[in-house]
Amino acid sequence: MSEFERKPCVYLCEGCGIKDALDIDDLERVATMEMGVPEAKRSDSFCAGDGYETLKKDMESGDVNQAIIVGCSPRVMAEQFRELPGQVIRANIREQVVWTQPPNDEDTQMMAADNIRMAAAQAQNSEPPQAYWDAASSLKLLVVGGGVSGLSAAREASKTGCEVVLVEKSDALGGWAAKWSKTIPGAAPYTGLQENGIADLIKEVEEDKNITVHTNTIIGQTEGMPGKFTTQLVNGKGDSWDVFGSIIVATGWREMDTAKLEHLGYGKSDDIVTDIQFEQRLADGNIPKTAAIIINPDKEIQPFSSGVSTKVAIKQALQIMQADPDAMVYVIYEELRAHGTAESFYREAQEAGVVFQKGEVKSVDGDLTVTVHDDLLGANIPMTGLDVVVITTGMIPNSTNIDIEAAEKGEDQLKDDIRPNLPLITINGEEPEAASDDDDGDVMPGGPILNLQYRQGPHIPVLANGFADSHYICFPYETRRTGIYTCGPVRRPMTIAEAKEDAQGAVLKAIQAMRMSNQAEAVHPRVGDLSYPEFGLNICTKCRRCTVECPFGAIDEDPETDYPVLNPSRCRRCGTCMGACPVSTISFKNYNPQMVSEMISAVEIPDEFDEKPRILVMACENDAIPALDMAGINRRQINKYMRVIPVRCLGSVTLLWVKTALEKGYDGIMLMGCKSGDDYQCHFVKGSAMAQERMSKVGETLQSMMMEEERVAVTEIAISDTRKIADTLNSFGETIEGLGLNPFKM
Amino acid sequence: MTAPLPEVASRKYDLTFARWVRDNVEGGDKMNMCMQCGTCSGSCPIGPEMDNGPRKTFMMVRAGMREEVLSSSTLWNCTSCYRCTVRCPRGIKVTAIIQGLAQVAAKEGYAPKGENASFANAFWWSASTFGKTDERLVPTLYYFSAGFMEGIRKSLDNLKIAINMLKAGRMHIGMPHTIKDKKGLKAILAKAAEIEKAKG
Amino acid sequence: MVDDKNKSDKPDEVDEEEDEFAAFEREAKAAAAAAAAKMAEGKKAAETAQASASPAAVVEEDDEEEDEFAAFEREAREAAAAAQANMGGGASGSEAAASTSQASEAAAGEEAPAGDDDKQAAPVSDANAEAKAKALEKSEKAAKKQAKALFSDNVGVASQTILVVGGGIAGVTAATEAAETGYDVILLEKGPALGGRVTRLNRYFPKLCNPNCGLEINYQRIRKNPRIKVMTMCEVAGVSGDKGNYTVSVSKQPTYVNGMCDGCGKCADATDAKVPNDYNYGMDKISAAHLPHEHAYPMAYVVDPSIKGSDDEEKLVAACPKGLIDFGQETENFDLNVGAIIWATGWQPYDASKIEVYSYDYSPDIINNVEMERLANHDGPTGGEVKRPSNGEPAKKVALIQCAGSRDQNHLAYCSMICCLASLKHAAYVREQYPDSTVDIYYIDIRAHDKMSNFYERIRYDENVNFIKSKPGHIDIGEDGRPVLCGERTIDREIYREPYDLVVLATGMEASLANNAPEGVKQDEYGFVIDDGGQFAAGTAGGPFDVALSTQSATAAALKAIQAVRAGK
Amino acid sequence: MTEKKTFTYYPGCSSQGSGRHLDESIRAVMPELGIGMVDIEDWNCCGASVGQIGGGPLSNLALTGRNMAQAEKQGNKDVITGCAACYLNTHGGNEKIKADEQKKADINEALGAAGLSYNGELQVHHAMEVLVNEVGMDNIADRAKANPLKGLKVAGWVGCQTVRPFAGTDSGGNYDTYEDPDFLDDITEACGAEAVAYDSKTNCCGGSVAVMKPEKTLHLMEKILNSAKQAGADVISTPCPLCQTNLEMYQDSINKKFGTDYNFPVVFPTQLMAVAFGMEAKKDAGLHRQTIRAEKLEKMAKK
Repeated sequence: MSEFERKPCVYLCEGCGIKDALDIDDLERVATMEMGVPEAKRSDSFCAGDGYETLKKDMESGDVNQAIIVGCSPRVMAEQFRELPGQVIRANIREQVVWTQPPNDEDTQMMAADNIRMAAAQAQNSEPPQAYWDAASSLKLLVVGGGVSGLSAAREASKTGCEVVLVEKSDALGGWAAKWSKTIPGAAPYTGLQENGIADLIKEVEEDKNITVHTNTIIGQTEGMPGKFTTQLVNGKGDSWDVFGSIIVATGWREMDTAKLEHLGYGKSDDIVTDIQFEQRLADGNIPKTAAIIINPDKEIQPFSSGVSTKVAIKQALQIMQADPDAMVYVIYEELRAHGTAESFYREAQEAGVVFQKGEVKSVDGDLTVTVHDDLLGANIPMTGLDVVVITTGMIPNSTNIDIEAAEKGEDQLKDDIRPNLPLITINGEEPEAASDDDDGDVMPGGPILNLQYRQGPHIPVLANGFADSHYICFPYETRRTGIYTCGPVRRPMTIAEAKEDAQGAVLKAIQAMRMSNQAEAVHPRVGDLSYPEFGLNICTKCRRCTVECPFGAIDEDPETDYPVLNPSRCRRCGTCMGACPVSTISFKNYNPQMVSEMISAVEIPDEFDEKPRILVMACENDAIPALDMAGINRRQINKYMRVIPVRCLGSVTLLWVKTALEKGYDGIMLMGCKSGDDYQCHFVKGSAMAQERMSKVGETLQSMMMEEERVAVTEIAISDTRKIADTLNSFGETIEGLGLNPFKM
Repeated sequence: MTAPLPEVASRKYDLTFARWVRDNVEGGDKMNMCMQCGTCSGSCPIGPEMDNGPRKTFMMVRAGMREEVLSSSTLWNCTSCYRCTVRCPRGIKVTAIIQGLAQVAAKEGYAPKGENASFANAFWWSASTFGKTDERLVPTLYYFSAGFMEGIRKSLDNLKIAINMLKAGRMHIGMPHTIKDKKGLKAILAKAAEIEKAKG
Repeated sequence: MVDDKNKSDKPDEVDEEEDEFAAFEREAKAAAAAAAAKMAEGKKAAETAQASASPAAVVEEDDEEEDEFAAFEREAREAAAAAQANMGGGASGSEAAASTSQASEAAAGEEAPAGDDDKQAAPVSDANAEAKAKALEKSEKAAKKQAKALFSDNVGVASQTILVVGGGIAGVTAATEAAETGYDVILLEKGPALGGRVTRLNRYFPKLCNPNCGLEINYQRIRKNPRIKVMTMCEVAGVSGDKGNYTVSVSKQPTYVNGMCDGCGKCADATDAKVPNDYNYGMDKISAAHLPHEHAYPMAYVVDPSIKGSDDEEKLVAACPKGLIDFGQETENFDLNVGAIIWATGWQPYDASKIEVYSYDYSPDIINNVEMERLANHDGPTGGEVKRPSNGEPAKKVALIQCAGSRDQNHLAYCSMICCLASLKHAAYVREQYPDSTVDIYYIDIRAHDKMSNFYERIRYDENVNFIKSKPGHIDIGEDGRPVLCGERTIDREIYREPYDLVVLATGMEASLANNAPEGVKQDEYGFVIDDGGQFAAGTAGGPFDVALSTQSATAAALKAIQAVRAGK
Repeated sequence: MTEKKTFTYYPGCSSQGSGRHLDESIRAVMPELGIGMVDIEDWNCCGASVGQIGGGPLSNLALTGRNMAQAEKQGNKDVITGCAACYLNTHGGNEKIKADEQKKADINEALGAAGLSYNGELQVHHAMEVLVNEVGMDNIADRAKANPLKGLKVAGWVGCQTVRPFAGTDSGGNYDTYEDPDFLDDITEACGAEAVAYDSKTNCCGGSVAVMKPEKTLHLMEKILNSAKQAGADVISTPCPLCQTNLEMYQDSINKKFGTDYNFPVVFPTQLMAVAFGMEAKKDAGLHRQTIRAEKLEKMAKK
């Protein structure tokens, strides 16, 4: 039984032109008489001045613990209301009503009144969330991987006051970095071969009392959640268990399969070597008189031709020239990707006498004759008399541990979820077919790094070509396994300097995740949210929809009873599980099927003689709702029959709401979510994709109720569609008016 | 020219010629900075007349194509307008290199008859002998350098122009202007040539 | 009553002996749905069992004023439970309602969960159980001490506050990341609203998503976090002091809106004076009293200085319901004491008029890449249609010139890294709007690194986009007023003179602080900020980066700032 | 006009031939603007752009060395010249000698053969640079009050070699940018005439190649004339004697080849100034030297 005793009060804001467009007395009547809110107050502005003082006094005194503020959009003035104790519930009658509807108009008044009804219903069915625990079990950081990325991460975390355990599968720290004779410049003046510096970093880590190092150790398995990752450390001598707050995977990269370099002559001679092998020769001072370095362009052989290969080619060419100024070095490239300040490094090599040659390598023979189609001379040129041919190789991410065999489950986790070759834009509308046929790339070999005991599989999810990277541009450390961050070349090809900065970024996010889970608060994107899903197991049918569809693998299954088990600190509070549950038994304290059903039912549905249809719009609060606000800011007129309910994510929309609305007499329902598919923009990965799939089944149900399929529509609205959203709603309004009213209108 | 010109390279993309140009042609030290962007050839007012243009010439130097470079028409069409030099994103003195290569080509006998080299020689003859360029003798000598008949034809073409210039008093009648100390100039130039040869 | 036919399609990986079970299950759900369908308003339908709390009892009776609706609803639950009770194999009825304690704690299997795909392995007696329990108990004790070390403030420092200069994507990221890790942040922005350069971009590469989507999430984070203080119209004049104790002199320009504007827009209605719209780089006009743009945060109106002293001055003062408009506002100068400084001052497009060969000042149809982003944007001067600024006709034949200013000793010696990718976007904009259009990209190298090479492939797939390896020598203006590109195609050695409807110069990135840095900041030869232990660069203030690298460097800068204020002296 | 500064003047070979009217107008206007000029004693040819192909690099440099040696003897630190090619070689050579000890030694060794020497204290300036940096437009405008060239439309054709070779180097006097210079239009306006918008401002006429192979460069000169015609100019003003001569003498070959009817007068800015200063058409402005007479300008000039 919930002990929260609701003390709601309605605060009707009359400023910003509201009182010139609406009858405030009528609104007050709706809130108090109709919806049973004990008290209503009015002011020209509750965000400042004495209006704000009254609101503040009411809430600080405890008389009011649910302030229903009827006025502008929840996206405005939030800073003012965040300090108030208790719940603040906003009814948007400015951006979505007064700024998009004609003033002093019957339908405008009804829309505003309905927004208040919905807000009151929301208050009646919502209560402030409580933290699921008062402290995390562990605030220790696990770093997997002892190369430059892992070592930097461990040191940076220790410098920020964090205790670290560093696990390295081989018997020595340093990884690849320890093998380089010289390294690429990463800071101003962006020129000059750099010393390796890895030995000092290893020394720092070994002497740091905040860091415990385990070599020859891999992760047996990991279970639990941020703030409580219970992990088994396995090494030859004996396994041990430890509990961590968050995890950084810094497993770096492995060499590509050199068998794929045959067409560039690899294997035909000992002097046709990869850049890694050549590094050893440079370290031994074995300097060739003439050398060709081929920047390997092929996409099929390696995930992609990276900036790193170009910089490595420049470095090695420069090393030869500095050792012997009379040497002849040719760097052969198709696109010279020395981007950004690496241009200075490229110029340094040119100044030293390295010749850069744009062209496609046609063949490399055993006698080291490299035949290049030199684009700029427009001829095939056989280059002879070379002492060595170096081929740059790509970096294959260690998203899996190649030394252990593949796990049975979770194979689909290792397929890239972006089809990289799909043409980006549709031209005159028709769906472009993929540029190359192999849509689902082959699965990466090797076993799981962390062996996560997650229902959805043991691996960390990967993107195209196996890199365990964020899918987002503005949030480079976004991860589908909360509290588990990746850094270094496992994320994307990086030089040592870039990997060190990446380690700093990942450490910040790991410490931040520990702080959030310690306070039972959600991490990005719903930062600070205390609510979490609760499962009414009494009517749970164990259909496993929630455990399968959760984008973040937050819900496991109880091995004995099969019931869903939430790991709260993995959860991002998006509500996709709530939307998945066929019996709507999953709910959040302040966001649940019951609450939204009540909001839907609270709207006054005019009977069929009034000729006034009602359209329910459930819109994503991160993109569609701001777009609707901005349509209001631009004073674009919008269909007057729509009733808008913001949802955390379209994935949280449950079929129950659609059913409730149709039964209540709504004439049309529109769902507005973010773009789905390969270039998805949903902040919760697949919310809008889920909604589209679920709503696709509504069609048959509607037909079985003799209702037209077009009454329920799912559209994709980006935050920039501030023009398109008005047209979409208006044309949907016309479609509904064409279909006529809902036959079930009571 | 200081060091002697290397012979034709045994293999393509041998850098000996490129390194020679680097050390002996003015502006050559920066030639390897060329990133083949095409601004110079794209800006050249007389570009279409050139067989290779400066950009491709630099690439041919890198490729060790000595013969093709020194016998290319590019070297003789440069109007020395310096547009390529000022626009080169890499700060290479393109005009100086092309004219330097022309100098080498002339010295090594690659210069085609009846082309700029003949005009240059006539020009140099007048400058070194009279200390001044005679605007009448130099063009005439040049016209006849491609053969007597060609000389007559070209002179007739420009007859009208010559008459106009005479009328406007812009073509001197009589002996060519000379400097007073012709002997001194001759000595200086001889000494300079001698110093140059000594440098080998 | 909606029947649940649509429930028949189970999640695909459920195994085959499911049919009989599925039939029962559907029946049960139908019964439950039927009960739910008759729900009236009032009490919550089902008591929710606390997932992790003490075992929830079987649903108790509701309290006394349970009305007729609740009876129906209780009936529905019993029917569902009964239906499950006589199911084969599944848990028995009462057990169904039994609670599950934290399953993971008690019975995690030893090796990876075997068994069928969708059921976790049945718990085996776990030899590791006590090892795990001991580890857990040990870590819980340690966590209390660890929390103090990790989240406590270091006493020895004058100021724990972190100053972030610049409210673009890098500044906003650095501020939110540091604040969410528990540190007070002051975020200074020179303009009236956050968002900097990216809020004026139409799309991001490689996903072609809109930049405001990420900014909206960041603005939500700022709105919720009392540790972040945003100060707009503020610029840093100078910095003195050292790590842990900086004094920063700031000057705040007036917007003549004094106090908490709620964006009601009355002042805009009171004047029809127009000023060049800075948001669209002056390509169109906007009211003298305006929101910086539709997605402006903070959402507050600003009044253009040109109104001061004009005859509209009184009208505006009278129009504001809250009386906030005050033309007496002056520039304010004040000092801030902070522990660390993050420079997120970003970049500005290299001034295309300096590239005299490209005649930027001589034809309206020669624009730079940031102006192209505005042309293609729904909130831009043409509402999103890529048209020729000279006559408004669609731009069907477009040239994009790479390295306009970058990789050039006479202008910017470095490569600005984003222009190739931005131009690939611009090709996509034009091709999407006009199916019969052609786009020629003049380049030296297309530097699409790492996963951007997929983006490059996806554009190259369209044969109306031509990649011409050439850097044009100059641009003439043809007789018909169209810009004419002159240069040499380096691959086929052909000299071209090619007219175009629209020419976009992919001008490079110049550090904002390149020529007007406040003293006390360490910079490299190009004007990019260099870390010095207490002051750090975030984003393009530190070098030419794309957004992903800018936000990565901003997150790293947040950590370095935190380390600086923790370390104190 | 009180004398502000004295320069040693290097007239160059064209001053005695195709460029006489440039030399005459420079000698006329400079004193009027306070610039004293003393000819380099027994000056010799600078080698121009094709010269260096004839002789070796050092002997070519020796030509400039001798001029510098002579000028140094006469005391003035600054040398002035009006011709683009003379400026290119003399200024370029001078800077090379001053910058490279080895070259300076070789030059002095060669000069020794004629009892001369040069220790590199001179600075070479172009006439236009002097007008911009030393004199300044206001002084020209004041002086031009005598006879402002009202109603004369002038296309300012800077050409290429005058501003480009030393662009951006501080030794180049840095008096204007090299792609879009304004100094010529400023001089036109200072003289009271109207400078039309002219898009072939820095186009090349073909230079020495036009002299050797006119057929290769006629189309370049046609463009220059056509733009002037489009811009509605009465005359083209150019500071370079080779440009003036080329454009003037090839107009009928152009008309034959392109079927045009150009009869465009090409004058020097110093001639415009001479007329604007109210000086004599023949003696000072040398207007009679035009093979295509500038009637409109001549009407304005004092007889």
